[in-house]
Amino acid sequence: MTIYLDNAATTAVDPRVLKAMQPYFSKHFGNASSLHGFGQRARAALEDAREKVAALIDSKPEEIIFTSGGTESNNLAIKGLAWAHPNKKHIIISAIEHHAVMEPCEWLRKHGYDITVLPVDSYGLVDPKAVERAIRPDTLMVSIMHANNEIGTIEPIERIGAICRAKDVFFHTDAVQSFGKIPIDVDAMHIDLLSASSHKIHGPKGVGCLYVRKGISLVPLAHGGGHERGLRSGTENVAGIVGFGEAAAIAKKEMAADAKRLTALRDRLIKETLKIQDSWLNGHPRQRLPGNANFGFRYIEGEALVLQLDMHGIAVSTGSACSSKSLEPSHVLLALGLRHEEAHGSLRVSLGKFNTRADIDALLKVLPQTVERLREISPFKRKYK
Amino acid sequence: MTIYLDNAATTAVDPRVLKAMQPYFSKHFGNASSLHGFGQRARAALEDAREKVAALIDSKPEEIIFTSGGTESNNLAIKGLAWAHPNKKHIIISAIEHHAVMEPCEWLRKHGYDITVLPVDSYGLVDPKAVERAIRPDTLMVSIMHANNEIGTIEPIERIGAICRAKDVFFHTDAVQSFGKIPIDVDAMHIDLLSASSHKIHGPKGVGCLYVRKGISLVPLAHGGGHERGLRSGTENVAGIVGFGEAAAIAKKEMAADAKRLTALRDRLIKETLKIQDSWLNGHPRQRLPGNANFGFRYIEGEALVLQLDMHGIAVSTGSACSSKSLEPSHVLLALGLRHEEAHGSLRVSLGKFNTRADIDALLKVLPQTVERLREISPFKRKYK
Amino acid sequence: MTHIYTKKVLAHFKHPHNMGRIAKPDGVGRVGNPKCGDVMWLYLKIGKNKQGKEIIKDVKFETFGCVAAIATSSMITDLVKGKTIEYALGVTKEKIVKGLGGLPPIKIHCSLLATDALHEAIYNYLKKQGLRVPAQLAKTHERIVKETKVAERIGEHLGEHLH
Amino acid sequence: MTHIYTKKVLAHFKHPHNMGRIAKPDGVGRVGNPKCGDVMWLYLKIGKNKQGKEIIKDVKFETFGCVAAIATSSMITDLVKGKTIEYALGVTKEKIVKGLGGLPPIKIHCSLLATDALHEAIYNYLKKQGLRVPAQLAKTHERIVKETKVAERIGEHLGEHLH
Ligand SMILES: Cc1ncc(COP(=O)(O)O)c(C=O)c1O
Ligand SMILES: Cc1ncc(COP(=O)(O)O)c(C=O)c1O
Repeated sequence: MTIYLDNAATTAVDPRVLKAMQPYFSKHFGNASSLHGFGQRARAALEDAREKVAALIDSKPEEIIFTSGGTESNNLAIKGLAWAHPNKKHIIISAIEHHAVMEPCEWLRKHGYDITVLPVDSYGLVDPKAVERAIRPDTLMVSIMHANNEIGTIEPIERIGAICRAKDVFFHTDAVQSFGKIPIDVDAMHIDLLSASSHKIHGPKGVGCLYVRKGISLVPLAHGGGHERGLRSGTENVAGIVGFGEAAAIAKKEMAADAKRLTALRDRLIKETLKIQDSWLNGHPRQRLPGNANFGFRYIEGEALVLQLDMHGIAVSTGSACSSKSLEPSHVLLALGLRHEEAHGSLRVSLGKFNTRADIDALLKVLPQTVERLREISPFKRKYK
Repeated sequence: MTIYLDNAATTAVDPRVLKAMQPYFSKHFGNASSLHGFGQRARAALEDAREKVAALIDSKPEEIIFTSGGTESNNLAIKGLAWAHPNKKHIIISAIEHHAVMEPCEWLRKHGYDITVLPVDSYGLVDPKAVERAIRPDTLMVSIMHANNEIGTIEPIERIGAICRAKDVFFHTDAVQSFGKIPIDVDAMHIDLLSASSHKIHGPKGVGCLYVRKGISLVPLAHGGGHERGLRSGTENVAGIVGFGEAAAIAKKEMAADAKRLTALRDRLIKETLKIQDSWLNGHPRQRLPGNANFGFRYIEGEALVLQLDMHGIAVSTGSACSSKSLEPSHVLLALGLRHEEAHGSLRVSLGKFNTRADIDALLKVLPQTVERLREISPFKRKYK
Repeated sequence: MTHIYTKKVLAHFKHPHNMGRIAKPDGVGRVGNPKCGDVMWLYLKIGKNKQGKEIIKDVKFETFGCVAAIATSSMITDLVKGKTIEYALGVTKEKIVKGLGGLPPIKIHCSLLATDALHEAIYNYLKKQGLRVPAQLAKTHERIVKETKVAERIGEHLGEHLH
Repeated sequence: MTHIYTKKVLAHFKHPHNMGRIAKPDGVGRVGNPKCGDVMWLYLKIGKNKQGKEIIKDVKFETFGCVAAIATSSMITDLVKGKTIEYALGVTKEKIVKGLGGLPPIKIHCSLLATDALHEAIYNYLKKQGLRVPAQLAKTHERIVKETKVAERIGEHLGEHLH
């Protein structure tokens, strides 16, 4: 059996979620815009899911816009807000945002926008005071992620949100990694727009949402039949949305207990892994997602480590240059101040609700020898011996 | 039991499709970008589905970009092409395009684009010569749908495609209704971009694709991790795409036989329905989708007809003003030259592969009395008696 | 199950109350909705109650329109049957919507069609009897006449004349 | 199953051939990939064949890099072991890629690292022996020296010096 420890990349659909989805494929398969029974049943299911998703972040259901995932939500938040408010052309983000925030901003930059990229400290924390200083009269929005997907660091978004509210600037947060994992309250945190994705919380892929605070206007990415209050046209993915709703409902119930259990597992994993020579932890030691651990190993390369572990039946990931579609190593690790070659040997272990202590033990059993083996191949091995 | 005759709105997922999807929710649930076995298995499934979808339109697999559905595909084709070729600012469409083509064009119009909307004849046919006349030196693209979603009329797109190719103008076709129903060959038809949607061919909702002829550059709607050759970022909806692929493979095998059978059912339905006094057929008598029939009934209103039939356990639809989110009746019916009040009483019956002769008979049994009953309520009834 | 229409709307639509025409009506209201092309005709039979006040003894309707148009037509007849004219003039579209347990926002205009038809029928009765037309009702009548041009055009196309 | 890597790449990665170092090498090539920071060291033991031609009697490598870097390292040692120097200089990156059954496009550069390391090792051997360096090889050496500055920086940070 293979052990899956890559829950930050995606998660297995919870059997309870799949069960909730099943009737909506071939039985209650109507188009939610249709007037007849099939359509009205689909519409009811959509609205039920909307309530469940809203409940997880303490928003009103009508403030939830269903999308195809986190990437679309981020694009809609950023471009949609930019198009709707063309008089303000300055956006503030952090250096460790996900590509799905970075790239839309880069694109806007080409179209005359000024993008301020705030640095982070060595733990990956954004300084709220730096946000405050960066806000200008022409600032449209601040987009700072809630928790980082690679290093798990949780940003002080309630403070950042308060600053944005005081300065009358829109605040968007990419909560794809935190949604359903740690508590979110859009009012208490002064969030105007929030992105979430179903497949990170044991829901199906291809569904996500954007929370849009009442009264905020956006220009849609997808124009058409006027679905989702005109902000996201296209026949709604009913089964997918039902699954997302169910996953959100389960998360609401089980989040606290899961977080507690996973934090303990994570801390054990960190403690044991750091016994390996020339290893370190990336990200904040405590202010991090319950399921996230990210290690650096000197003298070895991340992709090779991932594949070695895969050969041992353990699925993990890396922010290594060589694993991705570009040749650059993780911009997140570089932003922490790691050197190119330090960023090279990173290993992300991300736990999900289906992981057990046995999974951690299995990883801990093979990790030291795997690191060792790769160091054997490396020309730099003599240094550490 | 309820009889579903609204397959142009959406279709039931074929049990064979659902079966193909099942393993990709909780078992082979990996992120297709991941290096480990879970990820690589997901990637293999994606590429397999891409081949199946490509085979249905005789394209190369790498020319297929998976999206969240027909609406997104249309938006990506139109806006994506416009952004990538900003020097040409004229677009030609027909008066009967779907909202998912109309609305992106309307939006571009607000941003300085000139949109020519070509009229159609009383059957809903676009005149290829009119397309030719409308092309100008600054014409970026022509977007004419393959088959209309309301009246089923099939446009002469191979001739339109040939004209566009000769005039060196991009040709996009919204094939959401025709894909998998009638043959498509992107080369023979000179198609540069083609939109399709899974849920119209007994695949799951929330998946679609855009065919993009090799060498054509587009600017993505969703920027991010660079998925789908950088044209559509976001974690791929693996289960959904697998389902779409399976639906496409089934369509390829069964299209010819289904079309023949449905055409016969449709023609019987048309013949019998037109025996009702003051009724007529909207759209072309022969050059129409196998499963589509669209009727007009004088003196009554479409939404009321749909709900009455729903109470009889029959699911159909209307292009009536009152059924939609706007108060305007169907722009398609108006474009045929129907008057406001004639467009009011339309009924669309759209057959799918799971419909039988018994379904048609059931409709034919209740339709005359339902029409009669609504005419009873109408103040105009005395005229026709 | 959440339906775009409430159970009450669907019940009225399925079995409309007071549907049809009155042979020799004391008042007729014929209105068309300029927004969506719906048409409603409303017939009144007027009588007196024990206090000698004019009441709506009978009321019937004919409607060409959507589910909401038919349901609001049925609803208004329920609300005014047996009631005094004074009371009937006080029935608002809000009251109809409430009676139906709500309407989708885009359908609210249908309930205006129903009150308009009723007001027109009462106006028609008062005029025919040579009775005093309240100022408010006269104003409503003027607005409707203007708007009804659209409905008239529809009536012509359908082969009937509204007035 | 379609993997980003071919079966052959994965096999070489799993069990690299000729991994390690040679105690007293006749030639050493030390190169770094400026694009992604991979580093490869290649050791040669030179001998003579029956015809008296110089051959690569033994070859070993050490690599700091991704799966493709390790697999191409292993592959090139297979391709040149026992072969003449002349032959070895003719081994192209295309040949390595082909030998591995293909590489993902973005990983093609890894195969250049392998040929570079081999060329450097041969250059190092020829220089040490005072033998004639072919013009093409001299040019390759110059390019590598320039590029290797990056790798050197990496080596320093990792606590080793490349040269
Ligand atoms: C922080 C963050 N933002 C955005 C995304 C994109 O979400 P999706 O994969 O649903 O498009 C991800 C995951 O990939 C993420 O981790
Ligand atoms: C012709 C046509 N184009 C586009 C669409 C939109 O497709 P989707 O519902 O997948 O967004 C539809 C169906 O709704 C359609 O019939």
